[in-house]
Amino acid sequence: MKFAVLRFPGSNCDQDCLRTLQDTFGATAEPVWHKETSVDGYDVIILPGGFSFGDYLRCGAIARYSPVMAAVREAATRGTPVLGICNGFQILCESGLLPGALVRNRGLHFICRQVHLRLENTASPFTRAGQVGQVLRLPIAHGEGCYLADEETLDQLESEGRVAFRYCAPDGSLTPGANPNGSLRHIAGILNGPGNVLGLMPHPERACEERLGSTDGRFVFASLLESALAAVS
Amino acid sequence: MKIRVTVLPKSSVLDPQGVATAEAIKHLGWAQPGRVRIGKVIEIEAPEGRPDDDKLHAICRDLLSNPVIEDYTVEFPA
Amino acid sequence: MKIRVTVLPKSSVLDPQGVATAEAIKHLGWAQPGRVRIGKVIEIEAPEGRPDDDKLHAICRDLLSNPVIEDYTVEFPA
Amino acid sequence: MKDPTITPELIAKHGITPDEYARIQGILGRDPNFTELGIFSVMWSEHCSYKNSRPELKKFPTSGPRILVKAGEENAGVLDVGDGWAVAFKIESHNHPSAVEPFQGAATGVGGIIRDIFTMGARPIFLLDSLRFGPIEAGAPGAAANRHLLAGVVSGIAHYGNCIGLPTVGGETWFDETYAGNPLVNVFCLGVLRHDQIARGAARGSGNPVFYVGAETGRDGLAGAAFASRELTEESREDRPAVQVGDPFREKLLLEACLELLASGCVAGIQDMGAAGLTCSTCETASRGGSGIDVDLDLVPKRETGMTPYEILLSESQERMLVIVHRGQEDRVREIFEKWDLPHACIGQVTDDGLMRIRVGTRVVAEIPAADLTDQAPVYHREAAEWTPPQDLDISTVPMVDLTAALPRLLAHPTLTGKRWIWEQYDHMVRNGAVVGPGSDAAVFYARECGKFLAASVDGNGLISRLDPREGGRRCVAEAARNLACAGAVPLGATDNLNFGNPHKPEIFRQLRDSVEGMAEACRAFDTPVTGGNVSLYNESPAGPIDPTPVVAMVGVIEDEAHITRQGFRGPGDSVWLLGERAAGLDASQFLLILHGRKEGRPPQTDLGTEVSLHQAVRDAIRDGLVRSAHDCAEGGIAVALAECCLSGEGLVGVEIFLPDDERRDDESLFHEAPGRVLVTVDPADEEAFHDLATLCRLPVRKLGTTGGSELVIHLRTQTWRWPVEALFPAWDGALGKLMGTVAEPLAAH
Ligand SMILES: Nc1ncnc2c1ncn2[C@@H]1O[C@H](COP(=O)(O)OP(=O)(O)O)[C@@H](O)[C@H]1O
Ligand SMILES: [Mg+2]
Repeated sequence: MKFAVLRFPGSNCDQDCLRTLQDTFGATAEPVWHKETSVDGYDVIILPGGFSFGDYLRCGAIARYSPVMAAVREAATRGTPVLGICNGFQILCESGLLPGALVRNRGLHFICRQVHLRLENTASPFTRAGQVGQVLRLPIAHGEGCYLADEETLDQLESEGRVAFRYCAPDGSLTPGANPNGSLRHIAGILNGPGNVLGLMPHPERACEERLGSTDGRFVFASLLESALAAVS
Repeated sequence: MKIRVTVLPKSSVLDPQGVATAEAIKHLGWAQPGRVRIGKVIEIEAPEGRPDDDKLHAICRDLLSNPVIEDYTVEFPA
Repeated sequence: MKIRVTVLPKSSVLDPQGVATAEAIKHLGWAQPGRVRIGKVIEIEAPEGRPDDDKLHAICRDLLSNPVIEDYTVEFPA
Repeated sequence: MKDPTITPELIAKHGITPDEYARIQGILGRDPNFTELGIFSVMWSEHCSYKNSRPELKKFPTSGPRILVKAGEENAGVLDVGDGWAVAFKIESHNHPSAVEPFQGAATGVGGIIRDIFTMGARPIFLLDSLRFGPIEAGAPGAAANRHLLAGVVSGIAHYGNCIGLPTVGGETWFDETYAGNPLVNVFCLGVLRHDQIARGAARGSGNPVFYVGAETGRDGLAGAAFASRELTEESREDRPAVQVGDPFREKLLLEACLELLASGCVAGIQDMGAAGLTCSTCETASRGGSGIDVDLDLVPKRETGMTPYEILLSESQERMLVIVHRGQEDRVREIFEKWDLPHACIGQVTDDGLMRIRVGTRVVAEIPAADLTDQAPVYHREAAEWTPPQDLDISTVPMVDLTAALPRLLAHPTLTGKRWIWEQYDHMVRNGAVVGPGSDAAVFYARECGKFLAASVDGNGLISRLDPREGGRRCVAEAARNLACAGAVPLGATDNLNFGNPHKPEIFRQLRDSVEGMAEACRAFDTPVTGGNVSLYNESPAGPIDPTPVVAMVGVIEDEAHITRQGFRGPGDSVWLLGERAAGLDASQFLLILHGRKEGRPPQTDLGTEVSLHQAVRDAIRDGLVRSAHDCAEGGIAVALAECCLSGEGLVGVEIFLPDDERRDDESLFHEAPGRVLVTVDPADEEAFHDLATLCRLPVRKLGTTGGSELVIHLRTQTWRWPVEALFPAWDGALGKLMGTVAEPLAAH
């Protein structure tokens, strides 16, 4: 099984993703430059965090036009799992692969801290190794992570079970204080209709080693590896 | 010629920066700024003249603004 | 009434956003946007009318813009 | 356009003295033209030439078995960390630009120091920041302006560091009226490289092409170097063009391109264009290479039209590099620059005539012997005023205050309070290396490139330096070393930032001299050579000079990951020990300053011999697995240090402490700032072993109490003070955020 980690000018979590996949999971993972026009031969595509094109204009607004994104769109329609982390999530929203938008944090500041998340969906290839309602501890690091969408879209996401993660208190409750950026309905991560595209603001790749304070991010990559096995068998 | 595209958050979308700025304005001693909204202005020099309307609006809609959260207006200041 | 303050980087000052945006516009198929500059627009509702000019300009100069790197203009759209 | 004619006024405006002008005439054998005058003025500014401080800097220890590149040789020093790996690190100030435009001033400061590091061929991996501002508490004079500066500087550092993907894993932040109108913004960057990857900033090989790569040159930042070497007057607020706008995105591309380029073996020499831009980079590379350099300004990528040679040469546009390439490799080089979408041009070549020759097409606009321009720079031995040592504080003049109320007040004071509001704005986790991030004595970073655990801390104490510069110098070095020891690290080397007022004033020069001598003495004691640093003089506002503020950043290694130690209590049931017990008065303490508004007294003197064995003892205890947590007793004394231990761990932990009777007043016993003290927690099962080890090192050591419960309890003689940790926490953790509210994002920033 082979992971592609896209590399846009300004990506800065690409190395962290590659190292985590290779060192922690012994998986095959390769960087793919944004000027590439194909992602054939990759089983999972990751859009890493960072500041693609400096996040100028709007986060992800310029990256969505990189040549590689056409190939990503195709792969997504073919059912290939596509994971957008932080800036990757923003790019997926800008390019319409996921609904809604990510805007300036309610508190106006960039925030880097560990937060608690409630896992809401375990049907996807990214989350199958977890349990619904499970509370996870993952870091966030963003200035534009406030998820917005119109009521209809939100209701649809809920009714179709496409909300994957919500910001919550350590006990799993959705207290206002547990929402770090003002995201509507505490949304931290969502899936597309078919469930093979996930975007989330928190950084699972930063929570895969004891020494970094949490290993709760592992299950995302573990799920993907599991899914792949399930797919071949 | 010059093209000026103004991009503002949809009125349905709350604008925390605008709220904070309204507060700051009050601190500076003007009690009634009312609602303040903050957007972007993009000034394009367009030395060779502007592209046809479809292209121009495509650029505004797909690149310069995000229809989910923003509206844009185009002006051609002298 | 409505007050619109437009804040743009001084022309001698580097505008990285503008540069990146000009490039993106070219990728969208318009070859000659020329120089693109990106600034802020602040729309103030001012339901009770505007403050006197000194106060208004103090607000623009000290809060809404940074005279070191930006210029501002004030308009009163209908 | 026509150049202005050289008049005494014009010469003076360039900050060049008549003697210096005569020296210039001597070097050229003629009068300089306007462009050449500009070149000399920036190259001979304090910022580039260190003309006022060089004799002092020579006092630092700069050599040692681990030194691969010495201080001053290149853009940054390089230290061996073993297994063929090395670190390059340096600290830089951007005080004056930040005073005028906090967001961009701080941001470009970060950009500059990062370039210094990757110019050495190193991959930058983390940052530290050391900040000083005027008071921000409600009601304090100028609080609003100071908050604006703090907000702007922090978001500027965040903007640049976060975007380029470098974690800011530690720092320090102080607030005092002395910095009102003249904030200090010092940023440290560290990078890793293999010994064989060290790059040089020398123009070698006559005929080798000289490439310009990076941002186009504009009029921004014009003559910033000269700017940084002048006092801040009301006018310099009008000094508009001296502020530059940074582009972290461009720098990220430049960084990746340069490292790829250096790996390709095409590079003969490389130099960033920092202060004095094109001027400094061309003449320094030529001078280092013992060669000449010939550059055509027509070929320089420009952002604006109609720029004069003077403007092009003195522009400080950011994110630019000068690269000297081996002849024949031009295409390979262009290929790499194009991959990274970077503007670039071959603007000239290395020559063998020792001249820095600047042309516009075929017209020569400046021709100066490169070596003379750098080596013949004037050196001043300034006059130092006599020093009258401060009086010991007469404690009877200090009214007793309610100490139960005093501790929360100290913990909520901006200088002593938790700095989460600041460091949460920094992406301190990117690169997956911050094993100990902000919030402990020293940061510990896992450098995956070389599998090393690097520890770093940055410290300075303007109050102590004001009262006793020599002790202030010793103190900041000792504290940095102590912070490293508490993390379990062995210090390897240091970099310093000297923030002072106008050295022409004998009083200020004395502060500079004594501070350097104190720092040098301490660096020798800890065997930590100074690998480089930065001098920022003329830090004066209309209100006068700042308190002398030398800052030192120290770097160390932890051989075994298991030895990484934090400051917070780990849980109930551990016994608390004080290593290096010592009594002192409230002289030069934050207690005296914050609660009584007095900058007074004779600071307790650092005993370097004791410090060295203290640090060794802490490390040995850690290596023997005896230590659960370790925290340095610094600003705020033992009471504040204990509170920090209760509040900065995984969860809140109480403690009951029995302080020895030191025959001092209660406020002295709780809040004096005698150096050389470390709070250590030990598993009761290990107490004997720990005690033996400490006595073996001939260190005063005493058990103070046990962790546990929901309160911080301190008994002294018949007195007992109790503070519920639940109540202390918000005061310490939330104070800064409360003060800053949400006005924190200056609109101009985005
Ligand atoms: N400007 C800053 N940026 C990042 N971290 C900071 C900053 N200021 C303070 N910190 C962090 O807050 C903690 C306390 O700082 P300080 O009081 O200087 O510690 P110490 O007194 O032990 O040196 C340290 O971990 C330091 O890294
Ligand atoms: Mg400190």
